[in-house]
Amino acid sequence: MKLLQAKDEDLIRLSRERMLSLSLEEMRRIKEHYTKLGREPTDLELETLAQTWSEHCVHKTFRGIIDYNGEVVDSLFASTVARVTRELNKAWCFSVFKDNAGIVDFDGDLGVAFKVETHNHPSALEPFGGAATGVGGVIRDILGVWGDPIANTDVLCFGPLDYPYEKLPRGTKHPRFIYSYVVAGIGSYGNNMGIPTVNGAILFDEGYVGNPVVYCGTVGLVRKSRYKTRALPGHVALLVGGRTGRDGIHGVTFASAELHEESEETSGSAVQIGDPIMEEKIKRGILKVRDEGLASAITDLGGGGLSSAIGETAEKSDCGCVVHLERVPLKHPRMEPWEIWTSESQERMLICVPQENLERVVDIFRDEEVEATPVGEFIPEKKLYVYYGEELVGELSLDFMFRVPRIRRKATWRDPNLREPRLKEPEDCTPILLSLLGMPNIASKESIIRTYDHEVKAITVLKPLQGAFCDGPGDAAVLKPLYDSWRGIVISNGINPEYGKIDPYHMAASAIDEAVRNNLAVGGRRIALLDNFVWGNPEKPDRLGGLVRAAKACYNVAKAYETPFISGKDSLYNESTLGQVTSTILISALGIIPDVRMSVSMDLKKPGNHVYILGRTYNELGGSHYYKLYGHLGRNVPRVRVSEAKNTFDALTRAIDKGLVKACHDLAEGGLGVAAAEMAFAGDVGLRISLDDAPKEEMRGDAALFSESNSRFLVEVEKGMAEDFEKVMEGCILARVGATTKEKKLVITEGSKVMVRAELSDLREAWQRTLR
Amino acid sequence: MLWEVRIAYKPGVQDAEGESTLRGLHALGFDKVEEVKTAKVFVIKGDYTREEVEEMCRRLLANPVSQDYTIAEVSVE
Amino acid sequence: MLWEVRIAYKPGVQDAEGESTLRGLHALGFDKVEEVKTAKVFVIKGDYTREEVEEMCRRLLANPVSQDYTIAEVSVE
Amino acid sequence: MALEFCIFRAPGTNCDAETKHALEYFGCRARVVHINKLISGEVKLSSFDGIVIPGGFSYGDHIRSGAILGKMVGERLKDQLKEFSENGKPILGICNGFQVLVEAGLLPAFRGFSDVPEAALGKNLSNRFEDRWIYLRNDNKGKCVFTRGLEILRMPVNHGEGKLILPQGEEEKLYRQLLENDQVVFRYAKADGTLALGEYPANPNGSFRDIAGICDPRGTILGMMPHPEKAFHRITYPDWTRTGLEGVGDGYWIFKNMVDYAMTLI
Ligand SMILES: Nc1ncnc2c1ncn2[C@@H]1O[C@H](COP(=O)(O)OP(=O)(O)O)[C@@H](O)[C@H]1O
Ligand SMILES: [Mg+2]
Repeated sequence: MKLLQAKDEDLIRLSRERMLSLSLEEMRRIKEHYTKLGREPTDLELETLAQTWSEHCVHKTFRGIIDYNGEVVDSLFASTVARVTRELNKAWCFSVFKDNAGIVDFDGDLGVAFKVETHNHPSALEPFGGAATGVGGVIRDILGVWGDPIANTDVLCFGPLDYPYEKLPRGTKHPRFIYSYVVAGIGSYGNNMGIPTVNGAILFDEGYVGNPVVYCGTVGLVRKSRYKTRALPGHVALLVGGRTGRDGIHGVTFASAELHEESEETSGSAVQIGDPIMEEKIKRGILKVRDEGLASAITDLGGGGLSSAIGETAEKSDCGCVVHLERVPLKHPRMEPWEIWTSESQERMLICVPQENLERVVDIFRDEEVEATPVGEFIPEKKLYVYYGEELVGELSLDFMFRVPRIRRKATWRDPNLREPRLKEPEDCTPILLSLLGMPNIASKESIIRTYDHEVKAITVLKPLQGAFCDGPGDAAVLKPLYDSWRGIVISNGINPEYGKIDPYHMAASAIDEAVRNNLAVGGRRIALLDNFVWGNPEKPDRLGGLVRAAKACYNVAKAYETPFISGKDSLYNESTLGQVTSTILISALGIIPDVRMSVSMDLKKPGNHVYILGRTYNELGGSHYYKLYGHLGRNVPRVRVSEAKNTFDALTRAIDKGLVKACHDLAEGGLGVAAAEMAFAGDVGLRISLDDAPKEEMRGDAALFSESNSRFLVEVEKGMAEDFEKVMEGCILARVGATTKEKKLVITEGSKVMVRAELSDLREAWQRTLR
Repeated sequence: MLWEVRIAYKPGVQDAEGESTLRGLHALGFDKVEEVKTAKVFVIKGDYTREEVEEMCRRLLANPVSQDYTIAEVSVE
Repeated sequence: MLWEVRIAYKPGVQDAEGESTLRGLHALGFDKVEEVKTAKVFVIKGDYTREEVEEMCRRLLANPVSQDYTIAEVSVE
Repeated sequence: MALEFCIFRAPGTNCDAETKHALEYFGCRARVVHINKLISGEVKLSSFDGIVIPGGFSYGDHIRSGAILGKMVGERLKDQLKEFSENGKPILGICNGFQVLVEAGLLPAFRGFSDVPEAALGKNLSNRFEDRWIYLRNDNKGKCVFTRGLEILRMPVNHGEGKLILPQGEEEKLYRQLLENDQVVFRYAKADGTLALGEYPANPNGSFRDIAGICDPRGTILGMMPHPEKAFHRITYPDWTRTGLEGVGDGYWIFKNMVDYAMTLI
């Protein structure tokens, strides 16, 4: 590498030609460092720095300095997401942000780990492999905290399935192609590994045509006393799992750049298919090593491969490492040392083992038919010495490597100046409700959900599909991971990219509210959150402005809800020839329930019961599906009113604990109308609702019916229990709005006007038809 | 017309099924097998040109990023 | 030596994958496709005779109840 | 003396933990043993009182579901298994385990263990993996030791290849033979016990004559696609919030029968 004499243009060219995705400042910094050392960097060193400093690995934007509309934000991460956790300071947060996954207490020595990742660019190019390795990768994050992976979630965003072929730019795959192969890839990995996929969502929007979004999450059980994270000098760096190949080189830098027409050709090496059975074997070995207490630290090989895994482990352990790349078992002969060092081949883990345990550990993996190869040894000096045979191919000071240059970026936010549409007041809302139920974002995802095994392990006690015919849309999954305890884990998510088109602040606020209320609806509490941003190029101030707004909402709402963030991720540079991705934040929620027998499903249970609405309905149709049905976006996006909401939430949990809640469903896409229909057809029980008494702002009936205001629930209460229920709910905004009926119909009235009257079977059919 | 489309992973892309087949053959004593690769074949009956079959590959059957496909016309038996 | 084993469903055995591919092609507008059949190919590298490869088929690669196999020797490229 | 069961595992087996739980629930011991340890002879089958081959994706279900493990079991453990079964000891194959038994030639085993498969479990008609709860009707007349006294059961299926296929042209003859030998055990049914008659989704995979499980002519080897270990406790039922938590799950009885029967052999 000729760097010392390079001019700025040369630095820029070098960064581009070698696909380093480094900026001029960063290249200069490297040049300066090596000028001081008085030598040129080796190609391995340069590649290592590119990986380590990539957006993907160090979240430059989130940790940088941002000028936002005149305000200076010093680390978005520290001042929003992490700040919530720091200020709430919950004793049950066992490990947050610092490791591969966040960990909270569960039961005695057991903790729960949770992580959600994105795998967007690989899924755009090779949807099956991209999605599968997305699942494989996040499972390794759980293995990387010594966790036993017990459940998966997936949230997927695609372009419209009926998108015209003619409009597709060259090199872009049709949404339908991506959809079917992504779904197949997710199912194949989870099913093969025997990890149930228990929760998720699928959304469609034009903004995902060029850049689909694939979120994969995994929940695992951790034994806190076996959570070993510090390698000591003298310990062996053991590489475990599949062989290292030329696949997945530059995955990280690829993820930190925009997609373009040639991505198909140039990023072929980033494409991988994945081998779930290999990972299953690795998992068995790791759990055994954990239980026998044989190792001192562990991490997965993800972005950056060995380079990150060894570098980060050494850095965290305050030591260095001597590495021998010629020992790494290869798939392809004749790989360059830097390729071996940065390859992102799947299904590999790094385990740090004291010498005296090495033989036993290698034996454990041999029994599982997994290769385990000592590739290095930790040393006291904080440096990496990377050898290939006799040759020193890289010598890196960890201090330099991990003193990542802080970037400074500009962010602006301008109100998009939207207007509320004026819709004609409908005579009859029944056809509208039927259409809403059939909209792809709302319609039943059963045809997909059933291709995922959600039963394996026999721990899923509240399943994604619920009710009399096991086909109603559940709000959250409940897991009972232990045979000898009723304690449960509750998994839910919240996402609504439509709101972000109006204001990312309210998108994030609403996503938190949705994730939390889905969790509460089934009986979850003590909720921890994960944030997951998918955004466009942060170097463009308008993109970044929205991101800042969303992050601010994360602080405000999560703080008020006392729901700390424990982990998260941001995936930026989601842009393609079709422009930027629809800015999207996914909030995943992890709650617990002391006794899973108290969990509540969303299906109505029997005729003759009362139905209540909790929370107030506002005239907030901005971003609603009702507007979308007519091609409008609107302006009045739903707000989160934290103190009103908190009241409702706490009271609902009390009512569930007293056994007063027979069914509960949160109000989300499609508002009261859709939620009522879903509860009724899922339970095969009729429902009659009057809007007259519902707590609400002054507004038209159709608006009240389809407004998507946050923090609301519909609740079924046993006939004789109304008084008890109302007592528990005292001080909350709620009203008894209806009753369950024998007649299998949904009837919604306002005053003397019948707004909706429909057979349950017609509602169900409308909901199921779209994606059958 | 009868078209035969054959789809295989590009060299360098992992073929897990090939690997487990190798493993299985070894376990049954065929230990001189050095490598197994798999491919999938679609035999498509229909009045289409080669270009159209190619489009089927691109739009549904294969992913050019990770897979190679070959198209052959076969005589109707 | 390089052997190519091709496994296909016996006539009369339902080819679910072929049928769903047919539906997929129809959905994309290739509605003149009349039928799709699938087969799987194993390319086996190893010093074996045709009889031995046949034995691999009988013992592992094909289930005689539902599948037929054909074996071809391919030249090493 | 506690009974001891052997649960096979191979790379990709993934229902071993819940299967072990089901057996241990009856106070039995259950050991999960890697197939390599059985093939090498490190662990011998003769010391066990019963075998379960659990669900999962052994060897990735490559080639065909259960094929690779099936051949390893069929070719490398055949003598041990023959002896095991001749002693009347029970063998249960669930889902992937059923596929393994068929590929190994241990089922249907019209005339004893066969060298080539006598049946196949083909791709589901839907060409998809399916996770759903279904109803089973026990159509066995009493030979199968796992299902005595059972009528209609509910449990999940979770598989992509579960359609039973008999050799073309001989189906009717072999079907009669299955009936004569009392080898038909479970059929897919509706909640009221009437047969699915091939109708989806009551019959989730298009299986021949709705058959979901068969036994060998002795009645001591049972293979079934649905998962009794996942319907062991009521809390895993998909609609327990409606139907309550009274009693045990239907899958319980299959393991109970297996254990009770194994008990009679010692
Ligand atoms: N891609 C998916 N994978 C797994 N489960 C899914 C997926 N999409 C939806 N689900 C499940 O289906 C149910 C209903 O989903 P959805 O209609 O998105 O509910 P909600 O409106 O509460 O977000 C939930 O239990 C959810 O976890
Ligand atoms: Mg919901």
